Amino acid sequence: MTWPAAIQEIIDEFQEIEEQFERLEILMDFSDEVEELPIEQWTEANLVKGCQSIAHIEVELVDDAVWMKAAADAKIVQGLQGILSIAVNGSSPEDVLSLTPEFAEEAGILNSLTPSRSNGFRTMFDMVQKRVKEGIQ
Amino acid sequence: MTWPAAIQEIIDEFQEIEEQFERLEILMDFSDEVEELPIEQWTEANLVKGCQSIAHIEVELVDDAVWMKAAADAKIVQGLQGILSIAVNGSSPEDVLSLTPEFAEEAGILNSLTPSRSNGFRTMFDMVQKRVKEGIQ
Amino acid sequence: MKQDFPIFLRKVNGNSLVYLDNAATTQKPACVIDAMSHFYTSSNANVHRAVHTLAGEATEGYEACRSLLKQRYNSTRAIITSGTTEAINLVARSWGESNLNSGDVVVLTEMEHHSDIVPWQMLAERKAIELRYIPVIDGELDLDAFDVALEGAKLVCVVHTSNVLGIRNPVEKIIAAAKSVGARILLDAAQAVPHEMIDFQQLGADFMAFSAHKMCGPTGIGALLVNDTAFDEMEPFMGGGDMIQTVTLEGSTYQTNEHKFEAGTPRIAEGVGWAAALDWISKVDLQQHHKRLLSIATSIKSSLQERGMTVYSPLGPDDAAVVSFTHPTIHPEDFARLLDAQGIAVRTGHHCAQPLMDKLGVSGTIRASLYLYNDDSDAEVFLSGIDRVLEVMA
Amino acid sequence: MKQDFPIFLRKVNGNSLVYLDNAATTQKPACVIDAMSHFYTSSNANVHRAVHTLAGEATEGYEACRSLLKQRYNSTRAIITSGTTEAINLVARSWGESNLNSGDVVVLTEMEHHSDIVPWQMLAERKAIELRYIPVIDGELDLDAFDVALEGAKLVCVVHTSNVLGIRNPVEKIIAAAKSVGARILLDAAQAVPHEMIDFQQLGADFMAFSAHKMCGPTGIGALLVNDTAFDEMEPFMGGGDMIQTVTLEGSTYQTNEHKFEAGTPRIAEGVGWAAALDWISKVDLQQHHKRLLSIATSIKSSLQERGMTVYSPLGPDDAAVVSFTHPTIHPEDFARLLDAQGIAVRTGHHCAQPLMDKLGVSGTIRASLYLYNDDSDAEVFLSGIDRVLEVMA
Ligand SMILES: Cc1ncc(COP(=O)(O)O)c(C=O)c1O
Ligand SMILES: Cc1ncc(COP(=O)(O)O)c(C=O)c1O
Repeated sequence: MTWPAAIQEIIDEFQEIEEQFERLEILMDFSDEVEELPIEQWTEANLVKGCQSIAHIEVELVDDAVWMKAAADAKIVQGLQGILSIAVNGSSPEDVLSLTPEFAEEAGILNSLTPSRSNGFRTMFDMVQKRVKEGIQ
Repeated sequence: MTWPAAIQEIIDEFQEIEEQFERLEILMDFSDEVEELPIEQWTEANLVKGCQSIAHIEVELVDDAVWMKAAADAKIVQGLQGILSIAVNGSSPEDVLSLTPEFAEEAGILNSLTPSRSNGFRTMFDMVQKRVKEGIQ
Repeated sequence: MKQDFPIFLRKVNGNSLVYLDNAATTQKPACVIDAMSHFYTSSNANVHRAVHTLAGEATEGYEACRSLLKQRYNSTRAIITSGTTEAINLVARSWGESNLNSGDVVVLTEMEHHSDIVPWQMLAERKAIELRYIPVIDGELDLDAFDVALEGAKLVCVVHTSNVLGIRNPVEKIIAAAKSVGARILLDAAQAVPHEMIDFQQLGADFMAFSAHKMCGPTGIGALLVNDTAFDEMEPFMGGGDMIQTVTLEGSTYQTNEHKFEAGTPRIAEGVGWAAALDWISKVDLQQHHKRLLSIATSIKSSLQERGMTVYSPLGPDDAAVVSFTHPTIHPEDFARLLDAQGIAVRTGHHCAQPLMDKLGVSGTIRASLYLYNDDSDAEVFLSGIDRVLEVMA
Repeated sequence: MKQDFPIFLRKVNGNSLVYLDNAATTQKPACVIDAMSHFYTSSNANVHRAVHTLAGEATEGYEACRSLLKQRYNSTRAIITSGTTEAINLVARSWGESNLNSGDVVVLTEMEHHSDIVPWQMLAERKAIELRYIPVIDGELDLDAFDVALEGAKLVCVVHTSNVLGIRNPVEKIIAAAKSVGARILLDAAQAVPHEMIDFQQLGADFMAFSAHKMCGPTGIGALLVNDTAFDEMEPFMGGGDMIQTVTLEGSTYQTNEHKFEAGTPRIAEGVGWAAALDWISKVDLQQHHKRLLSIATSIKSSLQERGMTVYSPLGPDDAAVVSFTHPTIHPEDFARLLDAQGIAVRTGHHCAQPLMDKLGVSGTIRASLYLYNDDSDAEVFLSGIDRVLEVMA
């Protein structure tokens, strides 16, 4: 599968790392990539359900490009949000809707975070796509 | 373990037989040994509980000797009653109380009737001993 | 197919096992047994709300069972229970308790398993609802009586396929009729899912209960499928861990998905085992086996009749391969024990359906019930086993 | 002891597994896993009311579990359930529903697991009973408040050993006090039976609930011990097969022994597995292991405190080896994931005890809970794992 360049870079970065602990360290570094969702905008609607930490995700369309804002109290969750931001920010809604969460698997991010597979990254990924879909309708 | 002669004979008879089907045939032959409990005397109290077939057992003391009467609609259960009759009839209450149901195991009767181990022969054996105990008190 | 099932390597009383007690429970293929062992030796952990690797694997293993159930039976909801019985009790407590009121009518049939009678009798006592039983006439539900009984009914509970007689009831008609009066409908599918594919949404029932152990899965687990409307009408049944959202001393709020009805540590290894069974059975052509087994059962039936026995199973084209019979003089227990002595497992008794027994006018029957791994040779051994019994007893 | 547990052969994220999530569920020794596989490959059948060999073996295997439970815990009654949660719900429905009335008082504690809170909240809604919670002060139950709360109490429900803090409550005193006012008493012994021997009759509680999976047994099975007096006060809970004596269309009569509360096909393979676990654990000196594990836990506690963490577990001499802690800045989820990356399994969250969390003033903790197979080397790996996390995060 071919991915957009930004995503491919992330995949490459993770694939180079052997040790899971180091992978999580890198993942947490991605938390810097998150544009923070101010606490006033945390709502029930943008809460990431089923997550152990408190996490929120909001998506906007700016000039027809997707922009994601997010926040999470756990740094690893914030790191996942950072990667998601890189994957979607600035893309057209169509491009975002054509994405699949598999890239995280390919990068070894999902595998390494098995427990959250069903309710962590995927949940957030699905939320973003759902929001985008609502936004373009 | 040494058993009363009548019981030892039964053990020997069963041990000679290899095939389970034949063992059951012999077992059914013992149904003749039962002194029948007339239907008017079938009560809730002498009903053998947990049995698939309808079976009753009553115990009397005649001249200080134990006498058992019984009835069952299934022939195999009646056969078990027959063996039990041989084991107890005419014995003193003390002798009956000193018996254990293991002889049926030694004979291969219990083993062969595993499903009823907990609720067939043992139940009837226990009933007899209980009745005898009550009778001598 | 027998080679998939390790139990057939064992001898019973010196004979190869001929297992004809499948309506009680089925045997398990090696892949199911191995899946559970493998779970315990490599992924065992408690599920949900944990972030370590084993817990994640356990959660996925357990939830995979739910996904497979939803997929296979085309249902939006699959609540995991300990079996059919708990699933029906769940409906009685979660739905019945809060949606039925004094004087409301629940329609049952005389063909029900005790598990689909007693919960309703207990509910009737608590809520003073009225129970109406559709009579069985010549082995068939009296559909005319059903139409009458439907008057004012709020719920209809029907066994899809009878465990005693193998009869597959006309559930499509029954559902249509129940729906036309606005009644909810519960299918006891314990004997149905092992034998035929069911599209739950298309069939249109509101609830459908079944057990894993009757379809090559493990003991201790079953499911209740529920459609979205009925699901929203259900109140929690058991309280505890995993089914709550928040707990304070003042009160609690509940999960909104199936977990709401799965209090406490779930049947994790059992879920993994059932998932393996669902996977295994998805590769089996149930329809083809149904035809094959029904034809074996039919020939067993005529052989038994030739030998003077009464056979109660009609064995119509959609019925399951279950042959319930009695002998005019030989006691079922003697019969079954003499068969067991030859390695043949059948069941005797009332089969948890005493009202049906009363209707048939017997206290019990001998039941030979067939499943996927049974074949012609089993029928042959069974019949020659019967002959040996008759030789000795008749 | 680790060699008895095949799971320790596996690697987690490239590291040997250090399993410290035992309060959630324990690992299973090979003999337990094998017993279940063996059952499925050689004796699998449905139990009760059948006369064939497999059914007999299955019945004996299942009933052996009950016998072992009665014997080990010195109880005249052992009802088999799907776990602690179902056991407590059983008490609420079978005993509570018919013995408690509007205005009656049930005493709970703030330390209870959700499974011993929610069923009572649900019952309180149905029956308008009053719930009183004994406060926890500095990790201990406030016994003075308990004496006050007892006024008019009909039932007292107490967690014997806390799953969050490992605290072993003074159940002897609590039982004596409850008895003195004539209240029945239920012990949630989910975390107790894994750690200490309990003589149920001598202890004098009326009900005691626990799960197999927390004491090296399989998932999907647990038990409720009941004394004879309380047993006679219980009405049936779920209806269905196996719990009845007779069923007619007009009504049913029930079994008089434990089967009365075990509707439907029971957890057969699970019973066989639990019996193997009970057998295995009967050879273990729990008291000696308790001392050993508590001393490991105590040294873990001081190491954590030295590193600036808050530890909530008092670890008194009778407490279980459970260390619940938080770090001032690192989120529990990050902490747990970074430990998991090193093969170390701990649990984070509210541990199904939100009221206790509220009391502790935290939304969750990280919990390391030890069991028989844990040893000093696990503690070492755990602490160096912690150090690595701190290096990166603090
Ligand atoms: C103290 C306590 N009570 C009750 C439970 C519930 O046990 P289960 O989930 O096995 O029903 C647990 C375990 O989660 C527990 O630790
Ligand atoms: C038709 C039917 N309904 C319900 C049940 C009860 O299933 P379980 O015992 O698995 O709960 C059975 C099986 O015994 C059955 O055959």
